[in-house]
Amino acid sequence: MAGDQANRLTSGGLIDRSTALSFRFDGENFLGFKGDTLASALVANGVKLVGRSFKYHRPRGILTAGSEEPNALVELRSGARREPNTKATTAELYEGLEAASQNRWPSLNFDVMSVNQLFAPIFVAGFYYKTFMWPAKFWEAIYEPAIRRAAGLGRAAGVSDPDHYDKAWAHCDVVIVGSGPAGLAAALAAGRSGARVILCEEDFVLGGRLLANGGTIDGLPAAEWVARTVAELEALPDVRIMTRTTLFGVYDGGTYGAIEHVNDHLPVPPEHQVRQRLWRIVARRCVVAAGAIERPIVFAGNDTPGVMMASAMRSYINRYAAAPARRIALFTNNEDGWRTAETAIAAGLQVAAVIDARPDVSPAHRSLASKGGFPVLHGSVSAVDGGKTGVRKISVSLTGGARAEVEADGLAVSGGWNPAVGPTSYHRGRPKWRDDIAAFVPDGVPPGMAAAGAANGAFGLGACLREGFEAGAAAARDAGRSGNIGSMPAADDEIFSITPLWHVAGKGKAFVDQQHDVTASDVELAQREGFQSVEHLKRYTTLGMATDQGKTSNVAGLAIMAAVSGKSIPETGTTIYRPPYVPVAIGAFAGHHRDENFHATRLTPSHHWAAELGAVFVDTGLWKRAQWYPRAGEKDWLESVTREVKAVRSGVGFCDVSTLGKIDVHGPDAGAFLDRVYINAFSSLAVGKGRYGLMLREDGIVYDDGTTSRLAEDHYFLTTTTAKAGLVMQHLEFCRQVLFPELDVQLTSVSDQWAQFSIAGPKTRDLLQEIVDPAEDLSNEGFPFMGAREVKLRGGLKARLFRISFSGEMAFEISVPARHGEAMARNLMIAGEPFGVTPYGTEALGVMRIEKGHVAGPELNGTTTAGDLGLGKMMSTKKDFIGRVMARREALVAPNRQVVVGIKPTDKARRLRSGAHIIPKGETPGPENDQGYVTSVCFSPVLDQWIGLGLVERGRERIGEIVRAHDPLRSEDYDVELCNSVFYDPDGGRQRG
Amino acid sequence: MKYSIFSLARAALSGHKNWQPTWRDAAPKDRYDVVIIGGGGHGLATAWFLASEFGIRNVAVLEKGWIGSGNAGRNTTIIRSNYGLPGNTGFYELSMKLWERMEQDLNYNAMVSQRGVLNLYHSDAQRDAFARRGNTMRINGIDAELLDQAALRKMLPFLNFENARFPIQGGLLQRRGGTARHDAVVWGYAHAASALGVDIIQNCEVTGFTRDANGRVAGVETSRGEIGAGKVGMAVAGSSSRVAAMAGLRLPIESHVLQAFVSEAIKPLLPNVMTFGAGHFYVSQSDKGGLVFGGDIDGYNSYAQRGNLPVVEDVCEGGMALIPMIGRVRLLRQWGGIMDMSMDGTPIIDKSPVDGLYINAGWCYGGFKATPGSGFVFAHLLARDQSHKEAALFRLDRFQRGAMIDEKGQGAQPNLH
Amino acid sequence: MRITCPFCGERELGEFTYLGDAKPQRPSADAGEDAVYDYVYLRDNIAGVMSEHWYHGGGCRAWLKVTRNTLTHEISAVEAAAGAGAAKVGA
Amino acid sequence: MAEFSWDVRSPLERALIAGPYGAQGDSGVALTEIRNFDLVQVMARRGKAGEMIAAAKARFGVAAPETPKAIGTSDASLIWSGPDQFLVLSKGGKHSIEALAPVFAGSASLSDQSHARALISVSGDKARAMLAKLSSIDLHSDVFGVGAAAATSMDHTSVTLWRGADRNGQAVFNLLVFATFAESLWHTILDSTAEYGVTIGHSEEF
Repeated sequence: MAGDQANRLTSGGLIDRSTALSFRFDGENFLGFKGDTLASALVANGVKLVGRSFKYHRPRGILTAGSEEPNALVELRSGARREPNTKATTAELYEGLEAASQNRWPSLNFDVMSVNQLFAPIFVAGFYYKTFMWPAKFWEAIYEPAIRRAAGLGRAAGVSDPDHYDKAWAHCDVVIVGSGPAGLAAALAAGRSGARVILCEEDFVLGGRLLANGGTIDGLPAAEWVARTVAELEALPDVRIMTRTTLFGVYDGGTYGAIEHVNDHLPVPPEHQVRQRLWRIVARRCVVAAGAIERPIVFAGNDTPGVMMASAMRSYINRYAAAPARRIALFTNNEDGWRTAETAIAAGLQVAAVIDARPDVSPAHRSLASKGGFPVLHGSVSAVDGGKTGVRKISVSLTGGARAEVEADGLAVSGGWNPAVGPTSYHRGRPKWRDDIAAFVPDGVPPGMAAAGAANGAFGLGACLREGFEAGAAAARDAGRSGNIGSMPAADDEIFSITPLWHVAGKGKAFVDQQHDVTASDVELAQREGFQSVEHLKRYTTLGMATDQGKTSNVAGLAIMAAVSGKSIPETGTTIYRPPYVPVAIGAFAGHHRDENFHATRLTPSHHWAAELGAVFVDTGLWKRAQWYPRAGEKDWLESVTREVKAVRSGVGFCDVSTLGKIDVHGPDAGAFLDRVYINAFSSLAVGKGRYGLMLREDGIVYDDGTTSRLAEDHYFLTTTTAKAGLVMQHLEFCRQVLFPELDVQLTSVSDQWAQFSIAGPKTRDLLQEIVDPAEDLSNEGFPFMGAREVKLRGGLKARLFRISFSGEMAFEISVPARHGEAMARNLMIAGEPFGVTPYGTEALGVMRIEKGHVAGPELNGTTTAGDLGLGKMMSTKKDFIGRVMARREALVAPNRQVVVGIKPTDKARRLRSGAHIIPKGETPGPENDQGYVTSVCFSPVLDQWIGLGLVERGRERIGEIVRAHDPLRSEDYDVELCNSVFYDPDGGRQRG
Repeated sequence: MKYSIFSLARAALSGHKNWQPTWRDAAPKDRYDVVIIGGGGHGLATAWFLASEFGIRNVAVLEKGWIGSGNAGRNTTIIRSNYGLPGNTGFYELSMKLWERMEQDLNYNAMVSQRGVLNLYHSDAQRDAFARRGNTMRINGIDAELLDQAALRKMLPFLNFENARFPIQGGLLQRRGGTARHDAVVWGYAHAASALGVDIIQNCEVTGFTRDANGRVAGVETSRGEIGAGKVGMAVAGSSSRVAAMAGLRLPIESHVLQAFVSEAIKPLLPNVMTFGAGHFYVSQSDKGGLVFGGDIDGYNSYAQRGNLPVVEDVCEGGMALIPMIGRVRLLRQWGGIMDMSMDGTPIIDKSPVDGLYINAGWCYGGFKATPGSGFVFAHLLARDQSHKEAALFRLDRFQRGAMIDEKGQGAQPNLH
Repeated sequence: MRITCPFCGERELGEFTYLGDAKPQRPSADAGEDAVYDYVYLRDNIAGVMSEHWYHGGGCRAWLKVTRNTLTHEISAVEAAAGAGAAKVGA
Repeated sequence: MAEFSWDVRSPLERALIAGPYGAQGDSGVALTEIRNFDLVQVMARRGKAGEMIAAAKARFGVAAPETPKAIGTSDASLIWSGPDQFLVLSKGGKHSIEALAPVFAGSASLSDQSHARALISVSGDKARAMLAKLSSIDLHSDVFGVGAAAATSMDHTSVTLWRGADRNGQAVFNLLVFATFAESLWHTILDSTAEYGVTIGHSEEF
């Protein structure tokens, strides 16, 4: 019956029996207790079949009790919160938990895809490289879709993740990974010394292996020692214990990545809280006390539900009071495995037999066996009879050749222990082999890191405490902390004797990587086919590439590989260990930066005023800029923009241009400095005047442009394009600090200090006279074209006024301190009312610049020279400047370069589009006659037709020529005329008037 | 042994005991007509084309580790020919055409999957740049389509159209683009080249060049002894500067880390290859089910083959901004490869200033898609001493002449390409 | 990676921008095209200890010369650019 | 002739809503925007750092900070902002750029930043926990004591951060953020703070 917890032991465990939690697995209702994982609750309820394997869809149960689990993967939660591939062994139980098995159809019990097992003789490692090649087009149409559907594990939600994530920084002297005996001892030593300590534990309970094993430390039962130790640590002000937190990566400079599962133990995160938090922990030292992972032995049928790691079985029995089986057999090659027999007996479970692959068994265990009434069989498990209902019978090959059979409903396996060498190997250090424990231990650890306890190959409890305490003390000392560390916790060391056994030959599939269905014969096949490097083995068979990252399979795989190739295990070597230590949700890495918060947003000083007016905004880098200001009745953007342009050209308009980069260039050598960064001269510029400047990169290509004005002898005000503002500042600082440090010049960004507006149109002066103090002379004589100076406004506010024009009209730019920016926009509207003032956006700005033939972003594309832009004459020949020499290279001054030219369709009704290519008339388009392309287009209200600029081969020599605008992407092809790029007022009379 | 479903079925009957090695693990001979340094995709493809197209079979490929251990085995497996500048456009299309027949050429299933490569745009300026590029492709006979937002909503409804910081406006789609199984490309070329007599020599590190009396390269010194060569070609992207330095050359190349990422395997979610236009993120889903994705390079010179955390965050931020349904999908592995970042973002395939030494380098992070094309034109250069016409602009002296091929317009700043 | 800015102290990577090898020196105005080509394009691309330009743009805006091992990312020295701050250089 | 008002608007005027925000109960963080201040960047000319410091001493009675520190005087704060440069933060025009120009003539270049920044003060039990989400700087009291300052970044945006005098036994952190980023950063701050409960306000006083 569902929910009866038939396999729950009547006493013991770290579960809260007073808090029952109901949950659903594959639609069936169950009960568990607070303190359970989904896996332990399933064990308690006698559920053995939990999943299907990747390739053969074989029935699988629960193998482990931790994050190394290859089999018990579920889809946790439902709807938008569905989490595929969640390990039941780490999912904390909560009220109402919903989980479903995956990679099966229609049900876990009856999975049609298990038909794949019939094809298993063909579906060997790498079979797909040898077939599915004919006919070629069948791959995308038939084979691949079928393979894709069959592959994969769980299903992602398919809709936007509704939860929030954030990220944070933490700083400490010592970060400790793991809260087992070594980790706690390390924290004690470091904490007592006065160090700032962070202890990360991936579990929701502290204690590590002590939770499953018990033991005695300092004369106390392990649980009491843990409680006492935690209390002491919590009382230290600079020790921070982080449970549900996995340290997943080790990065340069003592930076560690960790993931905190803040609210994964709840159905839904509480309001204002995140699901998970990504930590970047900056630590002077790191102690890895992450323990070791018990490894399986590969034998036929080792994937049968009910076959479980021996330590996991202890964990279920001792920590969760859940019996994975009633009659347990144990298969071990080491002393530690025997603990499971002891645990089973203590819990009142039956031990069917212990199969020990070693020649000798200790007298203590012999007497345990005789007291417990079970046989000790010397030999190996050669097959398991079971299937989806779980283990029934175990075949044993006895040493000497005889066979035996054991009836049991559970088989505990211990093949020894692998230290968790992931974190210690993320800087490409290769672990080294130790024969005495038949395992790899850390070597070449990252700077500042030390491993301690089982993670370092010290498996005895006493050794763990000792190594942990010493490592914690050393780490604190290295971080400069020297407080009294008190006495070291002590415990006895158990004996660890192991006779390596990796693979038991036998009939039937013996799995190395259970999740990826990689068998021992796949490893042999890879070897036979020449995939002899461990990396080739991994890639060819996919061994170790599943969601468990090979935690239980890698070492066995390479041991079998070594045996087949006749090399030793250390000669065979390991693959490279890579972060993250456990899979981490992509959402957690993104944190807050998603949706509208993906990147910051910059607002201009008049933003809220423009928004009130109903402006449409466009993203320009991080900026939101008013693109146009629609009015009631206007049918589309073009009508609005055309109105704005006409209003400027016939009256007056204004536009917020505060997004331009603005830099104060101060100092006695400011002019000399600008001479070196611009291609034209600035030291000769008179105070009170501005000049258009062009900057090159050192490779001679145009970098940026803008107007720079001289406000005082030793003060220039430089502007950059919106796009390059930050980069130009960086470049100028490089010039100042690195290239020309002898120049006395100071640079400050004042981009945010000034709200700047362009005011343009024949009535500009009329409007401005309403704004500025009547004493200011704005006449052509008093304020000539390219003049620049501070003025007083009505009401006394000071502003900077620049007579520059991007639109080609009589125009000024006016700057006021930014907090007055919104008032300036409002005042321009009030003062301009009699003149029909019209605010205009970036589209109208763009139209007018194209009409005037001014180059902008599409022409300054990082591949054009000053000559290409028609600005070659600006290059001074009297001074050195950045880019001067490289700009002279032959291909950059070749006569056939694509240069800026005006373009207009011969049919005035035709719309011109950017990105159309220019092909000579009468020729078939091809790479040999692709002569350029249209860079910028607009509908010109003045000319009443679409016009544009383009980069066209020898364009300036071909004015008047009719060519084709070829636009196959949009199925267009039409005649255009190459023309002067200045469409409007070519002699510039209007802007000077 | 020819690979097919029939040979597989036959092998199954004998428990797969009779398969031969996919390629011969050769020991070095004293001399070869051509020695290729680098047993990655490019080196092996070069050897195969030398043997199959140009009739030069006395060829050795020297690999310091195991074949495919460099960038061939560490990339996001994307293939495409959607380039916009002369030099690149034709070359990558040549390569694409070779992808389209690779499996039949090699008798090896490299899982070339033409599922489409889509570059998203988020602004008018980006659309215009894509229009220019797409038209270049079309003029060169390459498929390209410019899609608007409505078309994308229909095709990929899960993209963030609703509350994006930089709304998606449309995309440039090359349907013939897609992915290929990177390791299988390496093994396929090794398999086919070996069958034609090419010696593939692993664990053989080149430590120097030998020269004849005229200064011409006469062979290489290796960890397995000296090997004579009529010509030596280097295809060691990531280590080009180090190998070239042995011949006394400095290159316009810097080595940088590029990270790539794979998620846990999930059921089919993403139909094609996508690149985010407002951040650093590109993604596809492998046949096994993992999301394979990447972003920008870490940004500084490095040979460490491992990445930093800020870039992982940056890439995942891009991923979440574009496809918010991947939030609960878990990142399974991150790794870092060494990129040969050239000074204009474009490769170099040319004779070197040292007689007898030929360079194939500077692939930035675009080397995988170039594998067959690179092999073909490099074999052409080695066999005929003349650039193939589709590689004629990949010259080493283009920087001296000012004839850069700079798709991104970033100039001589490798970490920006 | 963390860089110890001589002005700000140890800071995380995100505050810095990389430029590249600090060894090439900008040639004098009359050095000629080959010298400038070499400066702009050719790199030693050292596998080992290298002196590099980094910009503390997310901090004090100083340009730094960082000595870093490109094989291990270990940083052995950081100094300010000659002209950082108000340092007086040359005549 | 139209009458103009040149009233000022803080860059946070729209975004800031005074009162409680986020989790209910005792708020863990207090956020206060300080409005209308004078802020002048002072950068020494080449070889004149000593003169600049002397000039500051003459003006303010304290030496200008030469390391990342903020030094308070009776009517101004001098906040380190980079090598051989600092910011003068004050109110009421006494230390405006016009007033300071003669003080530093010849020794330093001045640039008015009064309108370029918004000033946010953060305090409360959870101030450090909240700032840990935004700042990579170690704000532990032993490391970042009263008067410590940093030119740093939050959310990829430049920020000048310093610790003011403790208030009611609690640390106070001040952030000068760029004006055009202020609203965006403000929302990020609120998102980071919501779980602790926030009290939001603004003030004309430091």
